[in-house]
Amino acid sequence: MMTANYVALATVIFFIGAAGVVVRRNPLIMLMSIELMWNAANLLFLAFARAWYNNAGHIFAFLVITVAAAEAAIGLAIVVVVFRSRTNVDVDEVAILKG
Amino acid sequence: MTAAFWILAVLLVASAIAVITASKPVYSVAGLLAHFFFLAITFFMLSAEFLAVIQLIVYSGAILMLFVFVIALLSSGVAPFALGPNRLPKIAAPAAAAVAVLLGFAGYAIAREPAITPRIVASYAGPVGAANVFGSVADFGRALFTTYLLPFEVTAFILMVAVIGVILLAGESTPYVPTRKRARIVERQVREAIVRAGEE
Amino acid sequence: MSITISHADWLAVLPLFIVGCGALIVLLVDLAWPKHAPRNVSLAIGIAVLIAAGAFAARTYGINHNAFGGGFILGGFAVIFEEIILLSSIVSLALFGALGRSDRIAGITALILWSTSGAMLMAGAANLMTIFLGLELLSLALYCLCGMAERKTSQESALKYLILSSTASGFLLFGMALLFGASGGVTLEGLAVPALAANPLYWLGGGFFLIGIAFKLSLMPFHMWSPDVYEGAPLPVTAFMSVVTKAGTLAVFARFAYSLPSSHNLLLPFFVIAGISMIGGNLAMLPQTDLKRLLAYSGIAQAGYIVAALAGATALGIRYALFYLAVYMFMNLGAFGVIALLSTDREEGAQLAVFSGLGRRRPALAAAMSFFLLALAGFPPTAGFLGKVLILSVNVNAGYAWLAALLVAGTAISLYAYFKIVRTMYERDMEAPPLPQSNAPLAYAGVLLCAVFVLALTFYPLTPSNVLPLAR
Amino acid sequence: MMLLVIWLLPLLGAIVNFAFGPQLKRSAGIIGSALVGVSLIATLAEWAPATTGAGATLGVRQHLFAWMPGFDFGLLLDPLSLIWTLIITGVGFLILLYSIGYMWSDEAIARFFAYMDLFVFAMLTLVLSDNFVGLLVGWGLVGLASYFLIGFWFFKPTAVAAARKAFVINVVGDVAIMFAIFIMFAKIGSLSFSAVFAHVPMLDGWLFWTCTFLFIGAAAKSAQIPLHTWLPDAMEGPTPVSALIHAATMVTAGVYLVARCWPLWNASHEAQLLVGTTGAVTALAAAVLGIAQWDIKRILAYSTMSQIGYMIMGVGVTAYQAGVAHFFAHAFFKACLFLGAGIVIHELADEQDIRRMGGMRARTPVAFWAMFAAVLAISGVPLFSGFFSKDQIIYGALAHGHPWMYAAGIVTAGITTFYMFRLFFVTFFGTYRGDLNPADVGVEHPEEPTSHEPQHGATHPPAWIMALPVAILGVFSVIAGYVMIGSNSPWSRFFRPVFGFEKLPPVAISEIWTSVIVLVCVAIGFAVAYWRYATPEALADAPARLRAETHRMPRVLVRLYYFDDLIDLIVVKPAQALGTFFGRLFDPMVIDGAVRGVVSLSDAAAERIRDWQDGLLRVYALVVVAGAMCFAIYYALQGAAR
Amino acid sequence: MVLVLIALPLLAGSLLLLLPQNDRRWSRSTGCIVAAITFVLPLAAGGSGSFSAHWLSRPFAASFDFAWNGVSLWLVLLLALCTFCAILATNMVQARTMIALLLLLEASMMGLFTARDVLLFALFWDVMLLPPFFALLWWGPERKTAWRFIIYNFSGGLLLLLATAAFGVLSGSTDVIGSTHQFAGAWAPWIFAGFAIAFAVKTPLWPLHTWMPATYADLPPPMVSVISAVQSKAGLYGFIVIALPFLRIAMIQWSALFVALALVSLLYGALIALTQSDIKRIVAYSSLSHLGLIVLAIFCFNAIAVQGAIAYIVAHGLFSASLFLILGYVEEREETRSIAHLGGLGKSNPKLAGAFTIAALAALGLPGLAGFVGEIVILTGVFRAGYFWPALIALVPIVLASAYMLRLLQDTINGPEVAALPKRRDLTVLEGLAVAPLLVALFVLGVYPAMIWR
Repeated sequence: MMTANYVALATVIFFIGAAGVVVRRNPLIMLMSIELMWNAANLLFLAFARAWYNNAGHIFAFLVITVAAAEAAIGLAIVVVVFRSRTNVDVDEVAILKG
Repeated sequence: MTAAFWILAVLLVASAIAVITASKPVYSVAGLLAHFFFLAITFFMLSAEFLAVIQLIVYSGAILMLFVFVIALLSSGVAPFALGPNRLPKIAAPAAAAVAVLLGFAGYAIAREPAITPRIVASYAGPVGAANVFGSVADFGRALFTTYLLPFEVTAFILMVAVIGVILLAGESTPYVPTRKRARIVERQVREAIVRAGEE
Repeated sequence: MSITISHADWLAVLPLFIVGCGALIVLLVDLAWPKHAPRNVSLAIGIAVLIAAGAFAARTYGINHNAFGGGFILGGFAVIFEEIILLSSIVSLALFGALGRSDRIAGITALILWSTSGAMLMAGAANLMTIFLGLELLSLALYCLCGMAERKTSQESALKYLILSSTASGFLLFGMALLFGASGGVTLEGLAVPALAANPLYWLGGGFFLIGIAFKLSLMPFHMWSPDVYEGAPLPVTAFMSVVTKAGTLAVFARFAYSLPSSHNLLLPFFVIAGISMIGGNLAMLPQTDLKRLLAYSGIAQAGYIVAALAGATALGIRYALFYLAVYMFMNLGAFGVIALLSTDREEGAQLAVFSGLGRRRPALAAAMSFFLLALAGFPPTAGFLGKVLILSVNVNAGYAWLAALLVAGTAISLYAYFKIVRTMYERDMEAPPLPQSNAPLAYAGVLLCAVFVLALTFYPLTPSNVLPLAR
Repeated sequence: MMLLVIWLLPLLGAIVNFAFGPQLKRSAGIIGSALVGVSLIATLAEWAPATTGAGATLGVRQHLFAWMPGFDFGLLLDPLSLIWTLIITGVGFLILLYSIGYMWSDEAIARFFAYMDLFVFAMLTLVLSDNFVGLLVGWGLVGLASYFLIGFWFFKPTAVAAARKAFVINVVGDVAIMFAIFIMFAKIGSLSFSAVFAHVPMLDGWLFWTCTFLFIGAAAKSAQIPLHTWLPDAMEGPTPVSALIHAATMVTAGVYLVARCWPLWNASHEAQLLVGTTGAVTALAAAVLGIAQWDIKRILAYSTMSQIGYMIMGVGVTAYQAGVAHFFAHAFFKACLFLGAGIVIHELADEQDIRRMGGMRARTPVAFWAMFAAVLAISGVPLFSGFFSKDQIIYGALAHGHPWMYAAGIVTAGITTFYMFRLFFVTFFGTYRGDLNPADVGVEHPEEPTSHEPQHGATHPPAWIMALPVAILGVFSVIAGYVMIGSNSPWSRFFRPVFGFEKLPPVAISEIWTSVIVLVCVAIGFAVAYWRYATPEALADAPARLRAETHRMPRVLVRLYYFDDLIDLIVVKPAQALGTFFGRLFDPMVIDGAVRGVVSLSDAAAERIRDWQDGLLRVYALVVVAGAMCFAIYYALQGAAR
Repeated sequence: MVLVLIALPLLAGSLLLLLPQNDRRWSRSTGCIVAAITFVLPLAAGGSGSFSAHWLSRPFAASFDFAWNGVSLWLVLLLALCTFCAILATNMVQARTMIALLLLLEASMMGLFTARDVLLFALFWDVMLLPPFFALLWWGPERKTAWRFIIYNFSGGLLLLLATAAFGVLSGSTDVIGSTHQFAGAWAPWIFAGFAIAFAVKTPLWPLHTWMPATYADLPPPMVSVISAVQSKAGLYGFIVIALPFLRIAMIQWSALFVALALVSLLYGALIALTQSDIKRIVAYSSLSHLGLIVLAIFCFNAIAVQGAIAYIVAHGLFSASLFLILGYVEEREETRSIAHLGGLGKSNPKLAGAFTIAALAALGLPGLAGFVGEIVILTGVFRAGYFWPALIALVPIVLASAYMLRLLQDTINGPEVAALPKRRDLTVLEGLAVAPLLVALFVLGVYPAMIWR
């Protein structure tokens, strides 16, 4: 019974993260929302690991955290490079490529 | 047990919403920190002690600190965040509705209590924290370095890529000169300065 | 439940690690050089490493081995994909010889080698974990590579690619988690249990997993990122990305599709969006004036064709998907090669204005470009024609006639778009600015190699025979 | 072998004249006419074998080659084709001789003789072939030759238009014969005359249609009523052309065709009725039109139409011998008339309107006497050839049960006499009106004479070269009839093996009484003509009378029964209207419109896709999430359904 | 030996591209020699020569199978002759490029007519579209015609591709031209539809013809003479060699529709030709009408009609090639194509007028020339196959043909000399030589056509 609750909780957090990416215009908030999505997935992995008593979920969660770290690093580096020379940190400003 | 879950669930959702609705990025970082903390507690409930600790140390400790530094870097002397026309087309409202619909589905799928028949893989089950028990660090370590060695090796490459990538992206374009050589260059420059001073 | 890692397992993954460590060698050599290793040295080392990995991979063609407990399945399928990925990264490095900043070349070569190893991992991955890691290794390297050119648009493309791709990876992860929950294990083999069809987690998980895959293949609704990123990124990176990401993702999708029991209605939406992207991709090509953006949309359509070949999970389907992917690689890289030869370090020759009246000023290059465009349009003397015929016949056979019809309609529209470029090249009275004479022997060799293969494959179609089984 | 000589010599003449035309100049005429002469002699040599044998072995046969089973070619000379060959080569030779003089001053003389020889060769192909396809090939080539010759002075727009009209109507005839050939080939399987005529019953239901379509071909060629409009315009060509083609030979090809296919006509009564009626109607209508004309050649053209109407009526009512007899006689006196007219026109420097002639008796005596004999012959005055053959036809019509055709024949004989003598008196009697002001003779818009440049160093042709042929033809037009006198005349014995003997049942009015009635009509015709044009006071104020007659001429006759306007209205205008509609409107609008529609549709769709790609990162994210949403909903539904 | 037929022009064509742009002497002589060889070779080799190499085995067996016999022999000879004459007649500015294109066109169509494998046929079907497309691009006055040409024909090619794939999959092998394998199943009508539409676009048949007049009018004379003479026969050749033997059942079901379409194109082409003002478009619409007759012959399933069709294919090839070359000369001399401004050419250039007359007479089906033979045998076969009314209706365009052909002929060469037109020299020896073989062939086939059906 407990696993079902965890699945519901993870789905809710996942879609809050997705909404965050879509709604917010600040790139940092977007990156944080992406972190939220990934953590929701992590939670789901651990919930199912607990249900199946299979520690593959733990390993997967650990890997997700590593990759999230790398991705956050590169993400922030790109954000810094892009917005270093701009006045306001707004993703809608970054729209040269179109058509 | 379930009461704790519900409290944590409410707290988790609240902190997540706080992250995306905060007006200033610092508040959203705080929200995220709270979120990670509650997650760590949940992980403990799910008998994943190692992961809980990693969550606290790596995620909150390292990645969040990165965010704080960048926020500091970008906000110094810069106009407030997120001003300017909100150019998202009018579709935002229906998108939100869609999210709501899906949440409903998630609930529906859950309510039907999927027939998860746990197949006991690990032969042992025991209280949280005991050695060699499911979820313990020893068990985690053994799995990581025997069954899932290939993923572990690949993470090495991933981190390497992150490091090199960041340097290339954001690093200054001055070339890296080894220390001893640099010392000799400085000496030469000093000598030349003296000789030039001498001539004048 | 621990498995023993034998010598054969490491041999299976050897090409992967050769490429990974090769990147380190490049960096070390650059470090040892006084100022910066000259462009050709880093590229030469990189290409040498790739060729060595290619040789190792070719040696293991015959052996079928399930390494790392299902983590990496060595077999005809994996080797062919590795060869395709290695070949395209070799050509991309060759294109770097023609343009790009020379001070960062070592770092760029290393990143390209790492993304190649990530793609090779995806080629052989048979469990969710290896798929995820391969995908992320490939993508992370590409995020950085996209930002390498000095132009503002390249940084913008890197930002867009990162955020959108991470969101998609989020969906992929969520899907994997649900699949893990449904099947209890991470291996694709575990998903082959027919009883799973009754489990809603399996359906939702499969759905989210396919969303991640569809995003990476830039099929229609999830394609928004590719035109901007292809245009923003430096040319060799675009060339690399257009082939390698598709190759790796297709390998993963093929294993996933061929391992599912009754996969029809789980994959149906995927083939529907493949059909839509065939038509939409070709339509979107019509008004384009920038060649990289045009090739992006053409990539969307071509991805649709290859996915169409896999419809119905037939044995022949996988062979012709592989054949068409190989032909697509040569066509695409050839076209990018020609653009590279027309561009200088400062600005890239991807604008249509550069191509107007090319037939008169650079007849050889114009002929090569027309040949590649004809191949992309599926005109007869080229392997594109044969590839399309094979896909059509497989579709008709597998009962997906509606996909075949969409393919034909898409090809008709694509003809109109590709021939616009051919027309501007052979326009009569266009006076155009004089063109720089770029003297990168590597790039010329790359273009020539592609042209020879596109013509030869028409008459000697090498469709590999022992490609199955996949998930075991 | 001799057949090949007869057949191919004119072709040789044509090729030689065509290839070496410019060098030959006037000697081209000599070569051309000599070759036709040799061909004439060869025909005479073949007289004996051509008339021996009976039924299938009648005449001389010569197999050529075969295209396909059922399409084989060969030559056949039997009494019927012998008569036609004789006229073609005989009268042809005389006319060629005459045209040496006539075309003496024209610088394209070589080309003229090349075309004339080509015509003779084509006519021989038509007449000598032993199957329908050979006949059709001859039919087409004859049309081509007449097109070349009518349009010989191609710098004259009217000649060019007339040539095109003649050729198109001719093709209508070709096409009709083609359809008949389809029927015969489908039903009988072979196209040679012997095979077709041996299996006539096999045609059963289609017999009438075969005869009808064959007759449409004949009508087009012999200028019968619905398809006759090209003949008067064909007078644009040089006069010898009109003489040879539009009087003696080509226009009678229709009569030859019906005569050759007599077994078909014998078997189908309705076909006989059709052909007979058309012949009679044409004879009558053409005669009436003849009255209304003032151009000397157009009068002769309408008289030819009328006489051929007689012949068609003759063969139509299965009086084949009578029809062929009238053809035989008509060839001579009509050629003589045309050549005489040619001399007159030549004398008056191409003036063709009889109102501006008059008093030509003194200036062209040879023409006067020869034409006098011919006019008597054509009117059917006894002792002249026309009398015998025309009476046989008229009587034949009655004998075969067509009383009203009998009446039409008699009336036409009268009218023929009137307009022939009208022409004769106005042209040759009275004083020369050429130098008067054309208006007061009734000529509104005088046609300026065609300026075909006389050759520099204008040497004159030998005087006899034009006079001799006319004289010979005049003599023949008198004596030609004697061979047909009586019921067992040499003529009927000559044709007995071809058409077989047919005992005519006794009829209300005997043959002698028919001749008497015809003579009465002829006399009436002559009297009216004499009273209007030849009395001394008529001759005195001829100009005033002619002007009055021109104004009083009824419009329907002047506009030639509005036939030309009718054809123009029914056929030419709609075709052009349809053509312009399809060409200008339908093609570019409808079909191309559809393609342009598809192309613009795809461009519009492309624009839509481009609008969505507006560069905003969050829009892309939204599309990704929305797409994922649809996927998720589908899979959730699937999952829930399980 | 067959490969020489294809490889030689291909090689020569591509080698010529190395010569300087408007070199005329060298490129023309090599072009003529190559075209002459391709003409003599099949004759010397007698009835048949063949070559075959393995190509595909998996979804369906396909191989590079070339051979020629019967119909394709005549089309190969026609192609070689027309190319020879076209190369002789090329004296425009970029002669070398045009001659190279002509040779490449010949190579591709040689491949098409000798292919014994349906997939190979489809391959060459698309390749042969390239030379005219590039010719339209370089010489065509407006780009729109190049577009319309390539879109119409290539979409047809695509349908052909789909039908070939289905053909191969269902019958196991596409290397079948010459063998007999009937298609019955549910798929037969669809496969036939694919083939039929592709062939109808190429022929062209009525609703799909709008690309043809503009293309024929805009292409330079040497190229259009080969295209109108031979490429338009690819569709008919397809019907005879692929559709008739394999898809007979489906074809019989749909024959009523195609007979109707053939009749419509017959009348439609003739009527428009009556009122066109551009001389090239008159001949273009006339060939729409003539080809409609051949389609009618094919869809009567009568042996005689098909034999007539083959004769008429060769005849039409000859006279449309000579007509377009001659119109090219007229346009070259008078710089105008509208019939209203032309006239009186016969006076100053009699040789040109003579050649024009012979070609026009052959076109309108004068007995004694090649056109008539085809027409009469076809219509006899059509009538014998039971189609009475179509045979009768098909006669009307023959009458219209004489009307518009004479209008074209007389308005250009007869009539008084138009003062505005400059007086140009008559046909040069070279131009005469370019047209002579075609006219001689018209006479020979007109007098003795049995050699086609031997």
